[in-house]
Amino acid sequence: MRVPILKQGNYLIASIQDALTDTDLLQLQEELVQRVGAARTRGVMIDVTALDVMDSFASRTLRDLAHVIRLRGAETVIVGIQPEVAFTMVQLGLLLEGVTTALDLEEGLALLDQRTKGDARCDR
Amino acid sequence: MRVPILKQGNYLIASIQDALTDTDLLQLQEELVQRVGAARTRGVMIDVTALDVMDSFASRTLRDLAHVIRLRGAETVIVGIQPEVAFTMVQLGLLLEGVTTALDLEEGLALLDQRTKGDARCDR
Amino acid sequence: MTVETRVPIKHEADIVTARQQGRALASQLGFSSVEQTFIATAISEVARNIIVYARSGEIILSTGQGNGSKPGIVIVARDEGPGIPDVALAMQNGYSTANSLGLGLPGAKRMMDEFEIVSEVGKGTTITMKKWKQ
Amino acid sequence: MTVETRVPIKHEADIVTARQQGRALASQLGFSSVEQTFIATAISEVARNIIVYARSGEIILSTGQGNGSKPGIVIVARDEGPGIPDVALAMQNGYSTANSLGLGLPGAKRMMDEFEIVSEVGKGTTITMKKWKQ
Ligand SMILES: Nc1ncnc2c1ncn2[C@@H]1O[C@H](COP(=O)(O)OP(=O)(O)O)[C@@H](O)[C@H]1O
Ligand SMILES: Nc1ncnc2c1ncn2[C@@H]1O[C@H](COP(=O)(O)OP(=O)(O)O)[C@@H](O)[C@H]1O
Repeated sequence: MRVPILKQGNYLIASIQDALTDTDLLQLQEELVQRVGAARTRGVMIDVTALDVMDSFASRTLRDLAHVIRLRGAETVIVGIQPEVAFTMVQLGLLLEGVTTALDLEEGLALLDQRTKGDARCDR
Repeated sequence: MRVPILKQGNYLIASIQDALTDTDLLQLQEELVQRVGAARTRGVMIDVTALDVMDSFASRTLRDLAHVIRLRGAETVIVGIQPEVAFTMVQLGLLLEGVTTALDLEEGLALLDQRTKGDARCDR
Repeated sequence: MTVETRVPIKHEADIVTARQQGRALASQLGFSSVEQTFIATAISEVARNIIVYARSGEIILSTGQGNGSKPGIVIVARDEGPGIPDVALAMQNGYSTANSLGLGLPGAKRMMDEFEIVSEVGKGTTITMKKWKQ
Repeated sequence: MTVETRVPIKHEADIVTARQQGRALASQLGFSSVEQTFIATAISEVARNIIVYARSGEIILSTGQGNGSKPGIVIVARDEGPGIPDVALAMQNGYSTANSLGLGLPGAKRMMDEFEIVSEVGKGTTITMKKWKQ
């Protein structure tokens, strides 16, 4: 597994360190989905600061991952999408619909704290 | 830079004062995206009250801007679309899909407060 | 009354000038504020197309009379750019050779009462748009 | 200066290599960081298509000159896979034979200034993409 996943309180934090292959991404997805169940996780944060490209495959995988995790009862926040990457994604129509985003780990944690405090759930 | 951008608490407020050229709009986009990161902004409000025309280029740029800012982890609210302008946009099929709008600055601020307080952070 | 205003379209800022002049004339002619906005927006679309596709050209604003001698506004957008090979295709919602929205021409048409494109590849494009007072 | 880099595309990891090489060349040529990202992303899309649809092929990166001798990057993605029966269809947003997003080819086109597909069923596909410095 190329992406380290830390457990911090009720949260899982995956910090992508380097460019990922498609298989790495799918593995990350699988591992996170499993661990959400095993670890009674309420929130998942994925730090993509290190990704200098988010193409259609990566966007779709992250979006699907967030949706699967929601179905498993936890929130996902994607943090650290770089400005150039965000521009490119929007040009491509890769909008991560229904996925929560935050600037960085700190903002992401604050957001997860809010959203996992009971009444803060998005349906889609 | 032709559009003044104020920082107020966690928000950036861009008040368009006058008709903008296409380049002015692209500059606004770039500046806002940069400042969202630098200023740890959670919400952006763009006041378009002064725009008497929103053609396909302006609509597209504002829509993309809101999407990019969301990927960077902040909310955007567009306020002050004039009735005639709104009417024209709908006739043209320019619907600002996935973008939050409000009547004026006051409503916009209230909306940002709600949406950045965790319980309503999903766009779609 | 014969009013004719020529707005050269060479720089981006001319798009703004053209639509402002168009709105002023429409207002003078007594068009409602929604109609003025329709007219200004249609002008904005064709003026931008001149800049993007032909680099330069002009927009000529004048008054005219429709059926039943209704007064109205006549807008001519002319350029000597590359022309449009397939006008029917260019008029389709969403068709764009520039990866933009492709809503400009069909949108401008929807804003106006009459809309005509004459275009020849290698020669240029002339768009004539008219709107009559109701 | 003539630079030509060939990146064989056989394994998934080659997708990453190709886009990293493309970004490096784009950076060397002085493209902005947004443009570098556009270029790297376009390469990623066409490289993945080689793996998914043709299993193997190659990406050739080089420099070139556009109109008015603007310097730029030229990317050729070649494979001897099954080819694309209807290129216009494949270029449509959302069209995919693999149940994926179908945004790769139209997206790559949007990232670049020039984009051309030559494909023959049973023979293979060659995509040539160019981007010039502004
Ligand atoms: N003045 C012009 N000269 C040459 N081609 C033009 C001109 N105006 C429009 N076109 C062509 O018509 C297409 C559709 O125009 P439009 O509906 O305004 O959409 P967009 O400008 O967003 O592409 C353009 O992409 C372009 O190919
Ligand atoms: N190199 C290739 N060889 C054969 N077919 C291809 C190739 N690249 C793309 N295609 C075809 O074009 C379609 C659209 O490609 P694309 O827009 O990248 O979307 P996606 O890969 O998500 O399906 C693919 O589904 C496939 O049928």
